[in-house]
Amino acid sequence: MALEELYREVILDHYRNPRHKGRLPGAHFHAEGQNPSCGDEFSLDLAVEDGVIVQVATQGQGCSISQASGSMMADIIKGKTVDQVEEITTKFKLMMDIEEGENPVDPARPGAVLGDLEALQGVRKFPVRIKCADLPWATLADALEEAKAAQ
Amino acid sequence: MALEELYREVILDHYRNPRHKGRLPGAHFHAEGQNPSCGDEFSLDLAVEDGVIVQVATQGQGCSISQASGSMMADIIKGKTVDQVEEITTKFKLMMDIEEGENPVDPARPGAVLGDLEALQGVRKFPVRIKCADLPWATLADALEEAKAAQ
Amino acid sequence: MNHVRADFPILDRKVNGKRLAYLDSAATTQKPIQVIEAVDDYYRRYNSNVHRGAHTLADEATVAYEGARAKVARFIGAAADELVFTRGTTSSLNMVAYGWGLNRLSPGDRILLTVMEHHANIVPWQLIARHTGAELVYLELTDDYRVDLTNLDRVVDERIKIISMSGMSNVTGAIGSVAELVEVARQIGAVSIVDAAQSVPHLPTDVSTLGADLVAFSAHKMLGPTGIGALWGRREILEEMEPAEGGGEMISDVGLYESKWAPVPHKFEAGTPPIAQAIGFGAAVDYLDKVGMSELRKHEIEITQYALDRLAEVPDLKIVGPQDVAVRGGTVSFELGDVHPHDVATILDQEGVAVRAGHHCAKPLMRYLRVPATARASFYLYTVEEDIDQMVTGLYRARELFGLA
Amino acid sequence: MNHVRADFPILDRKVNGKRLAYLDSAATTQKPIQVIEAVDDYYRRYNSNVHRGAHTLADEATVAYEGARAKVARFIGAAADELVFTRGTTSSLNMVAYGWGLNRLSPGDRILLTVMEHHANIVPWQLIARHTGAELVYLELTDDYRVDLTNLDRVVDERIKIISMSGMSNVTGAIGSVAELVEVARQIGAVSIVDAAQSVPHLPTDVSTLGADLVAFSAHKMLGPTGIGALWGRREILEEMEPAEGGGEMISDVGLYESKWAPVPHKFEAGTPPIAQAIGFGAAVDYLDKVGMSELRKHEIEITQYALDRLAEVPDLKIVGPQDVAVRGGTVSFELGDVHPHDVATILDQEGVAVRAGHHCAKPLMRYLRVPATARASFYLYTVEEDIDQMVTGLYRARELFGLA
Ligand SMILES: Cc1ncc(COP(=O)(O)O)c(C=O)c1O
Ligand SMILES: Cc1ncc(COP(=O)(O)O)c(C=O)c1O
Repeated sequence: MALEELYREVILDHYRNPRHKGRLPGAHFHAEGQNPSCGDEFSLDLAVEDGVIVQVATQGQGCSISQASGSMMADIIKGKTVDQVEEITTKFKLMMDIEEGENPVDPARPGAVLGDLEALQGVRKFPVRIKCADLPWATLADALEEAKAAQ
Repeated sequence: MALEELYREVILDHYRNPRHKGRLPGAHFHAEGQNPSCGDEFSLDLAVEDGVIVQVATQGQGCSISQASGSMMADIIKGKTVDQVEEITTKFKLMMDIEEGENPVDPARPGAVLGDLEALQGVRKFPVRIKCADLPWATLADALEEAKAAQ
Repeated sequence: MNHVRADFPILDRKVNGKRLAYLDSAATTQKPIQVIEAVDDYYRRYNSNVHRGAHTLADEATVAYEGARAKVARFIGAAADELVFTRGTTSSLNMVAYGWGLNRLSPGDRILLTVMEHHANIVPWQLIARHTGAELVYLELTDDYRVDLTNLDRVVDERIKIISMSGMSNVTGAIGSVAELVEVARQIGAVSIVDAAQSVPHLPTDVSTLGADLVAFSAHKMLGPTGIGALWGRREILEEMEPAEGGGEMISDVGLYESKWAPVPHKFEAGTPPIAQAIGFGAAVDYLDKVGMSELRKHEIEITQYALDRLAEVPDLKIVGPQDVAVRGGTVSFELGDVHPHDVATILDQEGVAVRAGHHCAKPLMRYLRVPATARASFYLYTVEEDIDQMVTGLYRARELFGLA
Repeated sequence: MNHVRADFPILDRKVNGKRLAYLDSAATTQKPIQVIEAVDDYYRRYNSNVHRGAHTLADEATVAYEGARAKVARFIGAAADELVFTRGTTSSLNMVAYGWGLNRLSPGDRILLTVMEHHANIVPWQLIARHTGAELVYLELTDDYRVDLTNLDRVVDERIKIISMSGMSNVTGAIGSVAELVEVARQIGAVSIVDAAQSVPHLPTDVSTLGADLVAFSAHKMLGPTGIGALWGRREILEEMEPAEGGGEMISDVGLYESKWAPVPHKFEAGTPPIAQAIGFGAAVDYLDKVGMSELRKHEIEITQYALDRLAEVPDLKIVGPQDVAVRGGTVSFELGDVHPHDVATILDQEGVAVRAGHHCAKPLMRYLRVPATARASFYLYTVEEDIDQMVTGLYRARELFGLA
């Protein structure tokens, strides 16, 4: 049961057909993330214009969870403002219980606005895999830090 | 009981009044021994003429057993030939069960020829202290090795 | 070998509601009660610091500690005073790198490794190379995952001062080419070192015929406790080596500005040693002696053959390692179609099967093989066919979940 | 504090037919069943290698191992990621010597120590001094066995790059002058290191107010297992420090010729760590937390006062250490007339009393005090007046055997 919830079709689809894959030749911001404990890797290029993420490209290697999470993330942040992206990040982390520890998920179902990403909720039953789902988001945070510093 | 056998009067006497104490200005051979596990020290000067130990001097610092053993040793080896001294060493080690492991003491009572040294038999009931009694003899072996190499 | 399982309490455990199939012995083995109780008994009955003691407990602890040294030494055909207790293979190799390499290597000298080494046999040499100006040189592999010895003369010359090699790969299971490389070392006067973390636990080992100068291994990979390992060395080498750490127990005298070292092996054992762990290590080799290392090897060959046969049935599964059980141990890495090894491990875990996934601390090897990660099942004397069957069932489940069926 | 004794199985033991009076806690302490069972439970129920695991046992072991890190850190008022698990105080100090000293000291630089240091806080610095050309400088002692701070300005100047000092002497029991020397270090920009092997177990310690940069201690001296200790460091210092050992777990990437380190504290934990021991260490600090470190200190002051009073009755007995319990811990060294300490220990052992005799790994201190050796009785939370009484009885027996009566 739990496994079926973890490996939903939409996750396998993003894993096998990652969106926005590649490098962005004229990227403004770049960050790389690594999960030393399992070896998963994720890299992110962002082009930001007037506070809006106009282009995204990702590369990675790793399990279905980390790669699907990255692909979905790329999908959802493209075209959003940096502020909106930060809000999404918060909602995502809330949904995944990341750093929220004992807190229950927001009663307002933050997942609802996350589209495909909501499929990652199944990961919550596999605490060791949460860091897989989080890898692209940690990388995104690094890139956004760069972006904000550049402002 | 065992303690009384360990700390016999003759041992305490040698401990408190070590014979042949000091350095030998014109010594032919010199060796120093140390028991790193307890810090006991023993040093030995020998003057050897025509294969006979004509002079002995010892210095040391340590427990009653190691110092008494050294004093008694100095007493007994003085005036003996190197060969005789090696025989005495063998008998002493036999008496103390040193390196003989499981072997019983020689039925011929090797201790009988060892004079005062026989008093050290009480140490055999205190296996950790045997290395104390052995320290001067190990030092003697080093000095004799030198002596034989010089021949 | 089935009879040994009763000695391992953990094997009765259920994981995720399923029978535990522990297939992660290359990472660390499980412990028999004989080992657990030896440690327990020490703490309950005669716990004390060793060596400097003039009381009964200290004496009992010292006798047990030194007795364990004698047992572990005998287990590999060595003399007790050539056996240094360390914190594990990693510490043993670092001890050699710092104690020998740091003091004797100069710019232009070379250290020969193979690309199948574990990080523990790479990173210390990188550190020493940086300190001394020496260079690292690597042997590559054959198509069958073994060390490629065909062009040795292209790489080997007198500049090589150290050859350090794995006795068995913890990724592919391939047995190293120790005899051949030891001979090369002999010819050019280099020091030969075996990372035996995976070989001493699984292959009968006799250092008196092996020919190597130094051999490093870990207790926790051979039924023993965590926190302890060993470094065996030929006496002359150990005497030449400088101690890596300074402190109590390793000295014969300490002055304010200078000190003298204690004789080998104590020179390398600074500070309070892992006493309980040494005693447990002794109990572990007692256990292995009782089983018999040739019996153990025979069992591992059988179970590995069974595993290779069963895994061959699974579609899309590729073994990363030799197929011939004669040249390999019971550590089997594999890939399953495009299912990531981490996902394989998660799915198997739901079936009670414990395998490891990732780079297995051998990133250079993974890059060389162009495999980002593998799933790895590894066996020991307590592994039975049922464990393998359970894994294969799990692998079919993975295929199903990933739509490969 | 009497109620704790039931938790220590060994205290029920008879030695030479007598009740065991274990007065050797400065060498190593006894272990409560809570610690013994935590280790046991790990091996029986969830033994597995940590960190790289994608299966349930590996996860449980990792959570327990990292949980233990958090507990030990909290015990000294630190953050978990500033706490490195090491093999003990000796390893911790060597780690600092190699990881910081070796890379940052130059000829002419000075390392300030005190003459009351344990070999573990002398020999590593001698090794580093030899490698770097730095010099050692020592502070001496007052007549009351405390660090003499009167002529500090004669010794202290900017050439001093490291001040490393004992938190409490394992020979005299004197509490170190940590606060004062940390302040000196701050003024001249030196790194301050505390050998807390004897202070963390006995004195409430809060690194957040202590001011020192690095603090080293051992589990086995505070109810924990052998084979593990800790190094706490301020984050910036740990980040500046190079790893002493290379291997698995401490890297973020390994190439053939170069590697990148993992973040602090993992950078310093090469290889399979002492997992069972860390878990036992966690249980030990849980136990000490439950007892309360101020309660413990209060008990030790009382029992030490009792011991000093009773020992004062014994003719020809001379205490080697401070008389004032406010500036000392429960480690009492003494001489008894001309009876050699080793003989004292043997005689006491026949009475069931375990004390240590010798130089206590502090030869420079012994030479400074002109004492070749001492007998040493050392206390902990389980020490009771009956233990002291038994020792005093034994001391009278020693007097009698040596004809001092
Ligand atoms: C003051 C002091 N420093 C360092 C040490 C060394 O500790 P360990 O032997 O646990 O490494 C000890 C104990 O032996 C000690 O008492
Ligand atoms: C081949 C090999 N070498 C070295 C090591 C390192 O051993 P340890 O982690 O016990 O130090 C391992 C195990 O992790 C290994 O498999």
